[in-house]
Amino acid sequence: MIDQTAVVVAFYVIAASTVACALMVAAVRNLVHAVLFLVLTFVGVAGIYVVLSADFVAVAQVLIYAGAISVLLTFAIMLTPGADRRNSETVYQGPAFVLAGLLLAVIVFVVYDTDWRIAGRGEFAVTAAELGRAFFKPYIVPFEVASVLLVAAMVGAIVLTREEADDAF
Amino acid sequence: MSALLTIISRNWYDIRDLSNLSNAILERIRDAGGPGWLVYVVSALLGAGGIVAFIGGAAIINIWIERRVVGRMQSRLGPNRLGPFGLLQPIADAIKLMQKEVLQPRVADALVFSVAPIAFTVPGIVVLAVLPWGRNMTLADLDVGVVFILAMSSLAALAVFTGGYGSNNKYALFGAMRVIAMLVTYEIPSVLALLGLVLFTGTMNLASIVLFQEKYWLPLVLVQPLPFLIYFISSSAELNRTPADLAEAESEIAGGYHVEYSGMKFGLFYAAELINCVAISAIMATVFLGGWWTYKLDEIVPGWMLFIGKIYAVYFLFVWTRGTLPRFRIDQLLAFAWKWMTPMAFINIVVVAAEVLIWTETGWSAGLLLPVYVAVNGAFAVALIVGWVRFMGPKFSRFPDRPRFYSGIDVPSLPAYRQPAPEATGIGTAPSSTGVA
Amino acid sequence: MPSDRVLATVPLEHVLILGAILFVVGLYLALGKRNAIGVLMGIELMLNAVNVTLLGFSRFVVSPRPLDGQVFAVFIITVAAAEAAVALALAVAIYRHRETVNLDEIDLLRW
Amino acid sequence: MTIKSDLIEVNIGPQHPSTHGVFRMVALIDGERIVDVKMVVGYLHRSMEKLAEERTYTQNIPFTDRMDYLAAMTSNLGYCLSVEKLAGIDVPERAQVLRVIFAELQRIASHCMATGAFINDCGAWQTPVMYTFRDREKVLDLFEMTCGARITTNYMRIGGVAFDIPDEFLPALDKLVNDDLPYRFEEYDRLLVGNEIILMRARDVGVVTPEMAINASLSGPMLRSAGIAWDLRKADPYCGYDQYEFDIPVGYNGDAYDRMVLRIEEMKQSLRIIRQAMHALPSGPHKTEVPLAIRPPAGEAYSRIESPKGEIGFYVVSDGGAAPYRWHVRAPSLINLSVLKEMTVGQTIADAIVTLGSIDINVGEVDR
Repeated sequence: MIDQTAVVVAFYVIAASTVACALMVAAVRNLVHAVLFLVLTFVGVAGIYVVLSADFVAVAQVLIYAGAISVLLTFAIMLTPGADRRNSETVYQGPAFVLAGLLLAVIVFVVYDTDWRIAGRGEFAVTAAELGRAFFKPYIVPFEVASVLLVAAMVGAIVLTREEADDAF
Repeated sequence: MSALLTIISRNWYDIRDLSNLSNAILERIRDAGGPGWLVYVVSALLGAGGIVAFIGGAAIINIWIERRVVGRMQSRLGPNRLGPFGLLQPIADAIKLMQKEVLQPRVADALVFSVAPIAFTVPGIVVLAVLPWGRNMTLADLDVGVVFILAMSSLAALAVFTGGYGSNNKYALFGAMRVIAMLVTYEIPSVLALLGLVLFTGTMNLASIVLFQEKYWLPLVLVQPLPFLIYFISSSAELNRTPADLAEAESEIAGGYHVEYSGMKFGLFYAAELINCVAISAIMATVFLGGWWTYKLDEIVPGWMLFIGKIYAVYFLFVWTRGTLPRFRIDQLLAFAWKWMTPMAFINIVVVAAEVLIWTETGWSAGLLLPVYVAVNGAFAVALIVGWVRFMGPKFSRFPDRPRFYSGIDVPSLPAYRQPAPEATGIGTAPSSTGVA
Repeated sequence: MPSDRVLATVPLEHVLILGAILFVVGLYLALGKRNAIGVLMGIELMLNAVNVTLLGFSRFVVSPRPLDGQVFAVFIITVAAAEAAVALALAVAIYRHRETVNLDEIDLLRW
Repeated sequence: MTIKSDLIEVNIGPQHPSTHGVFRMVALIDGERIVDVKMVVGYLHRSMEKLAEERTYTQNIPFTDRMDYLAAMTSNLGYCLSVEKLAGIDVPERAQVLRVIFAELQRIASHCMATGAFINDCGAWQTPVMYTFRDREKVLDLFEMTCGARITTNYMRIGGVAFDIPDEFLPALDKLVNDDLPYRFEEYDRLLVGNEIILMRARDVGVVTPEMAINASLSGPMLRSAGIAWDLRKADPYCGYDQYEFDIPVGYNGDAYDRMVLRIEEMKQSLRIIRQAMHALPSGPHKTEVPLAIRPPAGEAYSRIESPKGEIGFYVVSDGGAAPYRWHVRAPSLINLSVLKEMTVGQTIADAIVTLGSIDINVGEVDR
């Protein structure tokens, strides 16, 4: 069994590095660097998921976010070659900063003010199989809707980026 | 013989199952009053140490195997001077690489440039940690092992992009862009190929997949031949190996993503490529070839040795394709994934789902169903491939393969050249003789 | 809670605060960045933050079906993937017409 | 409505694995597609044509070795023919046949190299090139047996050949052309001709139309792949090529694949010629005795032969002295290269490399 101290230490280490990477996404001046830091953030978040004993979600996170979405972002950056890649801010930077700070304050207040009904639960034993059952029993309709959504998104993306067939590569 | 096996089993010197050894060591620590965290750390280090040792050896051995095997295929000897059978040659190469100066272009993106080789190495090593090396020999027994290995193999390609982008070199950028396009494309068939297996075995745990094969005495390659091929091809694309080594494409873009790397940074790329190759071979050996299980053989020969043997059997396939096939063009490779492998994998999943449904709903015995499935799936794979080649394959038949033979000179009159001839596009007359060499 | 009992894991509050920090960083990116792709990165980060929160709840809070948080997380990942694909396609399509993906230059509400 | 992107200028060469030496191709590319190509030659220029004006006719023969260093015999031969034509020297019958044998052996060696390197450009990991090198080595062994050198043979002499063949040559040649090479060429057929990946890579890539070929005065496999049956061994026979029976393989399509297959077929035809020449080898002197410093009468001569790369022509002008007044080489590599831009614009980089490989240039000959 995993030592409890190890989990706690891992959580704080991963959390700190994740937050640092997330801040770097906002701070770096190069959009490609920002994407790479975002990948690190995604991997860190996956680590957090593991600590929260959600191994399937964690692996799905790495596969989809770090593997696919970051590649999509890179693709989009490369497909917009003439665009600005400085990762700069608009005039709304200040208001956004203030708003973000306020929101953080509110959330922290709410988090500490609320009485969470903590269940002294151990780790989930097998999540993947349980998740599968959840998808196909109570959540079958959302599951199917999600697949429809994915198909729609796929078709939509193809339609949006389709070129006329004059110079098919 | 069997008496001997009974005697040694479950003892630390039973090398058929190295977990006995590690358990013995941990027991010793615990008996000596070692603290709990020490046991924890040592148990992690034992497994990790074993895997890292294997990787270190494999990186050396693989270079040697690749060079010797390809050398044989190319009717030459390969390295055979240094050490027995030239086994020390890779070590000499590594020493040479370490001595070389690590150059870094002034315009390179320093951080990205340095991180890329490391990021490229890690996923391959991590994948080896979740594989079942023997009956109880899994370092990290993940329930979602199959998804984990897919996630990790997608990260390696991202590292390749990082290196190519960070080099700030045009050729490297070509490699980077190619690898991104290939990653987006080849992720899909490889996921779909393994999805069929997961459906069939009903588990994503790699150790359970091996146990499934042990239970039914059936290496899954027999029941899933098409996913084996699809996964093999798409992973050779992800591994940058000929015929899909477009990201480095020596003859086109002069090394692609690692064109600017030198010294041990390049060495790391080179070694990591081999490690990733071993990782993919190990995955294929686990899920398709039965991992450590080999009928009754694994009761006598240590399972992990059989597993390593299977890894190298698959690795030989990679070397073989590399030694024999030319490279695709990038658009052909992508079209191959989208138009051939993805639809085939989809059809395969439907078939597997139907088979699993028949199995679970009718409750017929596995002994009856599985041979039928093996036959059906084998025939189905052949039919699908033949059908696709027939209907989707490139149509080269309009061009004759062979040239014509003329016994004398024959220069046609051309419109732009001698006289205006309205339909003088036909070149030459009928061949005057068919030459025989 | 008796003092001799080992704390199960980190407290829920810390998980939630981690989620909150990631969320506000994402919010800042989404509101403040000029490049549409940067904004999209912020949105992805926000979705991740929500996932952290959901998984934290799923892990800690009393519930008849504790795994529902993970189910929701998987749905969010699905939606995020779809959203990323469409949004990036939009960015590329806009770039084709306008040769820019800077959001402060694409404010005409037309192509 | 395509994505507008900056065009990137990429230097393919002079240091590039697939430019066959120090040829440089400055490609302007849009993504992976080539928009414009500028060819830069001259990195290997050694001003041979000028240097030759300071040396006697015989001393110039080694220069020809170093032009097309993959086909030194044919370069030697072309030069010697031009001087013989200028000075009116007769060549003994035995030397004629020996010249044919060595020229055809050289054609096999050069085409082996071209085929292997071409498949390497297609991306094979050295395997075909190793196979073809193995066979080229056997041919070079025969060269070494005869004249002591393998690459820069310097074997042809004005008035004949430098040395008569040794006793063990004919058995070795017999073994080579009757036992080894026919089997090897069948092996190439099985490995390369009809290979799907090579078809995909090389079909319709680097197409030369007959108009293009004639207008640019292409020659050799480039011309024949475009469907024009033209071979100087038939059109303007030299060294008694009209006595031998062989066919000209001609392609249909003018693409890189046709050129590769043509080369393999030409090697088979060369075997045919060598077999006939072996049996027709007369006895007699191998060389007409000519003075060391030949002084041909003032005048000029142009002789052309079918080298592996195409028509290699030597134009020699004499003012009656011991050194040529002017020496000019019509290098097939350079002239075949001149259509590279037309062939590659619009292709991807990968196809451009395949196209360049299929032309089979030799930079030593391009730059001279």
